[in-house]
Amino acid sequence: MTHWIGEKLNALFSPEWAAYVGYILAGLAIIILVVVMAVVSIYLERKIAAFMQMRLGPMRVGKWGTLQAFADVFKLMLKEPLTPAQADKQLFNIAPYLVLTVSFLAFAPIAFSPSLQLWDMNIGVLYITSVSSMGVIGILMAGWASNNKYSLLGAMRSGAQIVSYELSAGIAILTIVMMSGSLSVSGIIKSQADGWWIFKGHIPALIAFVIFAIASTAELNRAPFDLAEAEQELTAGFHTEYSGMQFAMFFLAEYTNMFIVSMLGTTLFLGGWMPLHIGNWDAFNQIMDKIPPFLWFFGKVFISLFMFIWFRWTFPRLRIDQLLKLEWKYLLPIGMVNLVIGSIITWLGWIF
Amino acid sequence: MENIIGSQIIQSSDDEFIINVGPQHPSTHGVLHLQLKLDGEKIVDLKPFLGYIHRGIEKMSESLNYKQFIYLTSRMDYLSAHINNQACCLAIEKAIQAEVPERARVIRTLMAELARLTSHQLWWGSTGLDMGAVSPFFYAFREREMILEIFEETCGSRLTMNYCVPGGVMNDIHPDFVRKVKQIIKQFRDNLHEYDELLTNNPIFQSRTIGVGYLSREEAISLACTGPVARASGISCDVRKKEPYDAYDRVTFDEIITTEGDCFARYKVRLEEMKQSMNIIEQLIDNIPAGEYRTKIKGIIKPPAGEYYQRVETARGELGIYLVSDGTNKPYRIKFRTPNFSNLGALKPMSLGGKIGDLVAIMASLDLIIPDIDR
Amino acid sequence: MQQQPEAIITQIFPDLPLGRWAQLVAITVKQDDLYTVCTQLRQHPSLDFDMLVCLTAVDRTTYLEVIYHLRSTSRNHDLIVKTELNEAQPELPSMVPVWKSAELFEMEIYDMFGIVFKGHPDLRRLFMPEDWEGYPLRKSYNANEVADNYLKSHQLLINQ
Amino acid sequence: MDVVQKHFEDFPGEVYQDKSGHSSIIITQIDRFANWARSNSLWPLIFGTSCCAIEMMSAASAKYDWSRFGFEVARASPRQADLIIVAGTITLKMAPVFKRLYDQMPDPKYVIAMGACNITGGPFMTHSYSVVNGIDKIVPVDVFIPGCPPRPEALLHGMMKLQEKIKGMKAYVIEKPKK
Repeated sequence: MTHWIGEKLNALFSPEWAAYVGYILAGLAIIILVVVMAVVSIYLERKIAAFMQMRLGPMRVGKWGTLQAFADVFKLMLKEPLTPAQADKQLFNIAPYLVLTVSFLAFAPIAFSPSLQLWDMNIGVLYITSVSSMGVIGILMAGWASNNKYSLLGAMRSGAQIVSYELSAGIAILTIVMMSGSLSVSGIIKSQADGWWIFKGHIPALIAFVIFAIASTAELNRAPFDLAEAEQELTAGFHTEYSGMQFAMFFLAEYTNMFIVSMLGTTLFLGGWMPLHIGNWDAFNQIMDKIPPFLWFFGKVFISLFMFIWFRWTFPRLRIDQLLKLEWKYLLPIGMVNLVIGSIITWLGWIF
Repeated sequence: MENIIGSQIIQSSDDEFIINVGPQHPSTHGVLHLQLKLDGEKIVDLKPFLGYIHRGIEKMSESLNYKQFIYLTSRMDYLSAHINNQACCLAIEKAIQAEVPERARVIRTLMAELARLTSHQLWWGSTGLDMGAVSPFFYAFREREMILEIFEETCGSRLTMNYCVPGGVMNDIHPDFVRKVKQIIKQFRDNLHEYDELLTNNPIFQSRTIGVGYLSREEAISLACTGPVARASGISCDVRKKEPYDAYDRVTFDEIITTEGDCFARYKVRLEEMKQSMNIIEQLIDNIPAGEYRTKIKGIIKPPAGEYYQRVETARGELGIYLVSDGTNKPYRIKFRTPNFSNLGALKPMSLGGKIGDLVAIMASLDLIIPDIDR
Repeated sequence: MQQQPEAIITQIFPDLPLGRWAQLVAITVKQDDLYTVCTQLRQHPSLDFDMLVCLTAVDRTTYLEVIYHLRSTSRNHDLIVKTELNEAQPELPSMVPVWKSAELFEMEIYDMFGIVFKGHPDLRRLFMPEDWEGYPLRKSYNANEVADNYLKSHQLLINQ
Repeated sequence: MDVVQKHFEDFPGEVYQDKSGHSSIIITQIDRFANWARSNSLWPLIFGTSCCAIEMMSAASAKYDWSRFGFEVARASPRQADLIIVAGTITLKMAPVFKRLYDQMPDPKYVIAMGACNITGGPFMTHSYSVVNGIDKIVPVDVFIPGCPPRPEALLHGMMKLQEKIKGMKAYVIEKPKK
């Protein structure tokens, strides 16, 4: 797919112009992908939450409420952007853009299908984790700049939470990277040709998957860990003072981060766009290969998305000290031990 | 209990962080304004500011006659609206020594227990909501809507029912009232295990409520707490047992008393009380005595001069009515001793030293209704 | 069931006039030895009134009648303590050291009747706004069209 | 640009023409689109003072379910809400707080006065010394819903009336700055 566009561009422009136009097109494609996916996931979240709570969810706006998310986004665009009087103007306005651009950056190395990958760098996974950890700066900036006690408390809480859960998420990723031997996203996926890491890596991969799920939910400020914008305690947490389009950016960034984390999870544990092969049942494997690879990828992404939404509408919220106790006293030690076991197993080669 | 703290008030150093859990706040269920002095996330001092919903019901009752002021009380504690009206009617009947027929007594007790069920269901839903779990809120409203349907058929309105009248009840119960109540009680008993699965056995909920907001027995007595808040700290203060009124002397039910005194104990007490209310309803629903549902009371009620006192067990505690009459058709002075007013006093000793998350859990376990505090 | 503590009261407080207030045993106490009587009621083993259920006041136009409704959870009996205050400058000792529930009750009575409780930790208007004049529950207070000029004076009206 | 409103017989909508005579029919399309977006995603502020708040909760519950209209995103902070449903009495002490809440909301904001207490002071109209007799004295109100407390269906009916009102509004009113 990308090669076909490449020839078209080279035919039209001189080489370096073609490269620039190519980058702009790729950027546009990513933005459109993000907006579409965010709108779809807003709609999905409201519908799944509704069915879990015995009600119908949005029905009146589109055929089955399909246009509801569009109405929300456009309404937010048309709202009056308020900047509080004593707020720190520059910081206040930069924060949402920072949070959003950081979540866009992480789309570069993700492989949607064998031919559809923006930039196959050799340190893909390291790049994603380091970029996604910059989001916390935007949150702290928003919390501090809006000169509101509740948002300051919300920002402090989310800062402590994201920084500490980066650790166990990183360790969980490390075990898989160690097993597959390479940091680059396409390398990891190729290494799962003969079986997904979650099956091949048996015990350490399973433990790493559970730790990764918990840590990434905490990193997104979602579900049982949504202390940053705990509605009941801190009105609306760090984005209390934001209205209109700036609030929509935080809203969009939250869903984009959810996508990035579920894509990272599928690439590492569920074999990216690799179809599901079971041993030597070749008839079964042929059928599986009929399904195009990017459908496999998006199928797995939406399964893990459903998991995040499921967490949110079932669990009550943790207190800040229980949250940090869970990370430092439980997840980190288990992650470390799991890393050691994983390394021994890969060293001895006991992987299926 | 990890957060029992000394009772001395810590002097505030200069870097104290004062935030207003202001009149408009999602967790205050109304317009309660608390001023918190924080040291980081720990609560150092708590000061309630009330009056945001003070409508002067006691002053208004002095200019309304005896049949009119009863229906103001259902705007005080609107979740046990029926029980408030029942208390006023009992006080007036005691003042003019009116004879209430048996059928009216049983119907009133039945409706009171149904109102207690709806109140506890809404409390259970909003406890889940305060702890961050949104789904229990919708499961709590499922049975509540069925009971409200019954109220609507018999009394005409869902929330402020105005069903009690001095001398009995306004009109007879709906023909298929008995069938529907039996069906609901059976259905609610089957669904109660869902209540346990959703919140009670949830480890996160337990970790947030066990050991949080401890209220000792002596402190509860000295703060005059009543209702489930006091019974969770070991005080036996159920007015239905101490001074049975209406048809409570005819039913057997046990008063749930636990001694732990923390948020989870108050949660368990209220869940058990729902089961006891259903026992009472089942004992009464089959043998509603036939006969008159109201004795005819002449138009203008003029009780002889003097003071009258009546107390009743609402869903949140003991409601006391002090009626001072001077012989005219308007009460000279009325004092409503509302349960939430003194339960609010217990908020401060319980939440000092705790975190903001604990304050939300404690307020959910206290089940405060703010118009009941401000009147 | 509720027993009546008449026998014990007459034996411990022989000189206090005994009466009935709403079918409950009532003793009337003068303003200045109220505090000693209350602490005795609280600490005496056979009385043990450990709960102040309610504190109300009635404006009898010539005097202010303040009523303490006490209850003993162990002995299971109730008692009413009555005092009369003159209208001019009503003052009472605060009962907060004896019963903690008195704190909120006394704030409410101060707000509604203007009775000042000496020694109260945080005596302020509980229900009415801080800058409110007059005591609403007094018989002399008329409640009509107070709301509108409050709105006007605080520039809350929409056309202001 | 000061805009003159013109009426054409064969065209029902409002047509705005600026001085140079270009009639910008496109504006009516944007109006319709902007109003469609605004009316279909009204986010209410969590603001309930007394008994009407319980009926508002029932309207949000599974049986009456106002999430069919997309209202169920109830925001806690006034900055993100564009509809304030005043459920419950507004007393004198609450009036300044309520007015500040109303001013904190960003611009296209709507007010629903739910319950008799907010229309005329309801049961507390005559003899009470601390109830605001009708909140239209303090803030401009869009929809009044009578009842004490009004039924959840009445609240939903009021919300649909508000949606129709928004659809009829002009999305962009170009006001000349007052001198």
